[in-house]
Amino acid sequence: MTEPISKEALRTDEWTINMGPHHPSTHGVLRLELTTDGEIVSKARPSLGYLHRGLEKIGERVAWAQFMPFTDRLDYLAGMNCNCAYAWAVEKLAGIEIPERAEWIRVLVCELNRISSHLVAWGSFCADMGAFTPLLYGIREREWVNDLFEMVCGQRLTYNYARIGGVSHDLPPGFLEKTKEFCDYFEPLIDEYNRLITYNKILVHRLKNIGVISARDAIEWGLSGPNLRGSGFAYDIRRAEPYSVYPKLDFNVVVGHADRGTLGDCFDRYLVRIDEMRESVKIVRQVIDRIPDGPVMAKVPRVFKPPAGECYFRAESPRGETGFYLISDGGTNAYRLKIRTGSYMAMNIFEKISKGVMISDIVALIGSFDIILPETDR
Amino acid sequence: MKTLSAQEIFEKLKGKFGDGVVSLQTESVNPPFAVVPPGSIQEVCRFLKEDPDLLFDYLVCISGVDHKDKFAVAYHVYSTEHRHRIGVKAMLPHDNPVIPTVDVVWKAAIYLERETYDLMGIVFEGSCDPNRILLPDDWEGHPLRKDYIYPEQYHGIKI
Amino acid sequence: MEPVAATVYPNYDSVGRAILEAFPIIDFLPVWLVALVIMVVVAACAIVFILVFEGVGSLVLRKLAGDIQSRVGPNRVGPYGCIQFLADGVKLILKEDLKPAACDRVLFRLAPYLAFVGSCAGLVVIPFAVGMIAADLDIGIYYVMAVSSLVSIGILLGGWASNNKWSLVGAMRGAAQIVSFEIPVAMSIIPVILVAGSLSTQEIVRSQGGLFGIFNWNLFHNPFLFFSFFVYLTAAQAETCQTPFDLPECESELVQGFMTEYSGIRFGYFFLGEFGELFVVCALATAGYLGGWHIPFLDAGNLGWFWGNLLSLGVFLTKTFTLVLVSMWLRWTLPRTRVDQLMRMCWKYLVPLTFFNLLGVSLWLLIFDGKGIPAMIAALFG
Amino acid sequence: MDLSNINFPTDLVFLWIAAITVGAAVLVCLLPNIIHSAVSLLFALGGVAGLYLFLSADFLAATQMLVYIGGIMMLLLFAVFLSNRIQDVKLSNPARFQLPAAVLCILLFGVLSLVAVTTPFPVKETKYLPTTATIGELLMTRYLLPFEIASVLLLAALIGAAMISRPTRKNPALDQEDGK
Repeated sequence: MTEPISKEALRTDEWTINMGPHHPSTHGVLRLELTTDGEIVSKARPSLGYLHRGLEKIGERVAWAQFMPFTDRLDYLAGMNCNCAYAWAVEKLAGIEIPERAEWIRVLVCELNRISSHLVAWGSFCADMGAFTPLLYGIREREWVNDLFEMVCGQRLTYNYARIGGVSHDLPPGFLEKTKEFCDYFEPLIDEYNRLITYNKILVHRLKNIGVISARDAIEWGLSGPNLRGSGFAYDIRRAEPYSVYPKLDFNVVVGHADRGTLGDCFDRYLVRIDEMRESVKIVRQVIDRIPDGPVMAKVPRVFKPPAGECYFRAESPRGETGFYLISDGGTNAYRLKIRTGSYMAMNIFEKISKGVMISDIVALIGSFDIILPETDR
Repeated sequence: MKTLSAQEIFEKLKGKFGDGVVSLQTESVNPPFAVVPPGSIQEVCRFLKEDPDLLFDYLVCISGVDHKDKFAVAYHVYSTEHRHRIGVKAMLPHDNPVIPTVDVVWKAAIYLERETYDLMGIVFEGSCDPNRILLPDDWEGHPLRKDYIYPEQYHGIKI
Repeated sequence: MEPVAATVYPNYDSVGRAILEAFPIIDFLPVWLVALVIMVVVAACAIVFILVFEGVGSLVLRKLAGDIQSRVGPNRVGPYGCIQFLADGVKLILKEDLKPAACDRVLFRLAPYLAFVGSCAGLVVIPFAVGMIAADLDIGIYYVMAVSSLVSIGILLGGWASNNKWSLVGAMRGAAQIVSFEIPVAMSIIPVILVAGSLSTQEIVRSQGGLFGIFNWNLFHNPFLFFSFFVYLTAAQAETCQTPFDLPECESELVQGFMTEYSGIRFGYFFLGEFGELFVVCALATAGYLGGWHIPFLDAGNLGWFWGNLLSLGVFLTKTFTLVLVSMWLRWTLPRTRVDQLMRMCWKYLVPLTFFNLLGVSLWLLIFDGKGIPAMIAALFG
Repeated sequence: MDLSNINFPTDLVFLWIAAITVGAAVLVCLLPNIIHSAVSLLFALGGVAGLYLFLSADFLAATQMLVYIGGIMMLLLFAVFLSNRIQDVKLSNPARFQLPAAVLCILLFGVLSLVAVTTPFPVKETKYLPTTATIGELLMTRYLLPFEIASVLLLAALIGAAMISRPTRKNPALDQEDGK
């Protein structure tokens, strides 16, 4: 047979399948319009906005300090990071110096929250891949972090802990010891996770060579955080544009290194999160050792009016760069408050890399980007 | 790696475009903005990205600002190579806010521009995906404008 | 119509006659009625057994999941949650039986029954104990293969009739998967048939009795059979759609696959069918490889009717439930394969392996005159 | 039909199965929905398996189940799903050329009835004996050549079908994995 049957004769119709907004593994109310040829996806177009609450508009209506609780709702798995990023941004805008101890406390809670956020990301990613048990392991460890946060601010999910000019409360007595205990307990567990699931053959085969993003593409499409570092590009705002006390701390920027498949595939993004948890534990230990005494709140007037001006501040959140572009006209509330988030930019590249994968891989892609819908929709 | 200050970057822009860039805005602004006319935004951005001394390869954010009498579009760009950053700003008239797209320069602009169009109503001419993103396709108005009037209902649903 | 070979081929006529002779008091009843009553009673026993198995099994599944995932599991209904399954059953029965407006009503109702019947009909030839088998069919294992093909039809129709694209994707996956994995399952049980020289399940179990305890099991007969057992377990795990091969219903991709639109008792039928199939494949593995109801170093046939049956039943169920537990253990440990990887595994690895195994077993039987390794070792030492 | 001749339970079961078979076969032709026709065919084939049992051909009955229901029916359903608009539940099965078909059917029915009535069937006492061993022996001895030829034919068909339907891979990542 020289000529096989022409492709035209075996042409198949394409399907349009609606994935979400109510789907078990879209991590919230993400909706994807899939165009598939059987199981092979020819196009996956994200349809966002099911969780759009107009946070930017709210930011223009409420006083500067009143916006703090809304930042908790920006990324509910990493409320501390968003809290602190907003506080840093406003302080940069108003030129406020905050006490040394407050900076260290912020870094401490941010890194703890990075651990808990990566735990959920890791667990739910494994659950998407069909292994349900790691999710509950992740939740189990996250409970410990939540207990710590409950000690420090009385909340377990929406912390509202940072203040413009510092943090709301000093660390309670015994907190640092508890945190150290957590570090001692948690660090060996990361190896246990690796033994349990990371190098499981099925998982590796599900993730390697899927959703490959080159470092060049990742920068071009504006990816940030672990998604960008998964492509092997060592770019971490904590190092590239240092803020707070990060320059004084010793930690490595974790990058993907093509452990099993191609550089920049889902497995690399997965591993970056696992290894970042180690680095965060390292930072937490350093903070425990070196945190200075002193006040935790700067003098900030009750009616806070930053001078007119504009400021763009970027912080490294678990899901990438959280940027606040603040414009003040000298009033009690922001003239314009723009939030740039990592998950939103991850959705940008989704349509590009989801061409030609299978329906199962779509789930892997969503999981590997670790998107969270309040952050994309704001 | 050679980090340039905002002033140096602005000088380079000035040298390339002459009157094509208007001014450098540094007063109480972080990072400083190079203000350019809307028409030349594509060329300026392409130069920023491709010039070997600048290499602004990372588009951080696009924000639309409603200044009541006019709109501003602010582009924050960053160079992962040289680790310097700058803002580019274009002012648009309030009655007809149209600006050429920069998604031909950075792909990251696609979603950022869609969002700016959706919430602020600034039209990016030549965009590869000029649709709304966060709001429904048939939503009326652009909520982040200062003169936005809140609708009473949407398809018979009370808001 | 005389029962010619009643010993080889149990016939309800003959059983009915035997009972009539044993209890002449019911002499006024016709033979066929007695036989019919026996059939109904046996069928009812099988259904009740599978219901209880499903109930307790689901409870064990959830308790095991709790243990593995370092949480408690169901603990509200009854002490330690031990009658949770009754509550679940009541809930399934009482729940509204939703039908999508645009579904195909006839097939939507028919599909769960097909799946349920297909998986539970296999119980007929499961040799529960030395004298406990619903029908010792001469074509035993072949019969299981035949009726289990109904399951794939049920899944395919159920998924299609729901008029939901996720269901349809799940149904197509399920049908393709079950049809494909029937081949390695069948091919890896054939070595057992070769050794026993019969398709009858009871005969296969009997062929594993003897003096060496567990070394009479087909599992230790020769290396090929040992390997074949694990191929069978893997393929059976896939044929019954258990994790890591639960692609037809994987909740993280296809919502609930072909069952997405089912609720209430119709969902219950699919669920029952799944558990029934799990039991049947594990029971076949026990009967084929693990010596079935044989009590090590004890001849169940000599123990008398009551004790022989009771003990051998216990042994058989213990072995089978151990395999079921292994299946559940895998379910809570492993991630899920992708559909193309699954098919590749079936056609590129498992099928050739089973053929190779079949060849190996045949040659072994030819060369060593049907003797297994334990028998040869025993012969060496007299 | 003379009801007094009926051997009560056995013949009743036979009639029941025969009725299912014939009824389902009729429904295959009459149902408007092609999937419904296919499901009727399922019951018709299952009924035939039951009839085999009455002929004391247990192995054949199981084979009928395995091959026709597990294999052919499955293929048929797949073919219908894949060749029609699969999302559409209301697949129609239009009847055409009804008159010529009716004439043909009546003729065929007449011929078959004539054959059935006039053929002198040898009446034998049914013996419920296992057939598996006999079939196996015959396949391995007397009918070995036809058996092998059929196997080769099926293998060729299998490979051919796989060749024709093999799609060009769209995802290079999958190809790479395949190559390993």
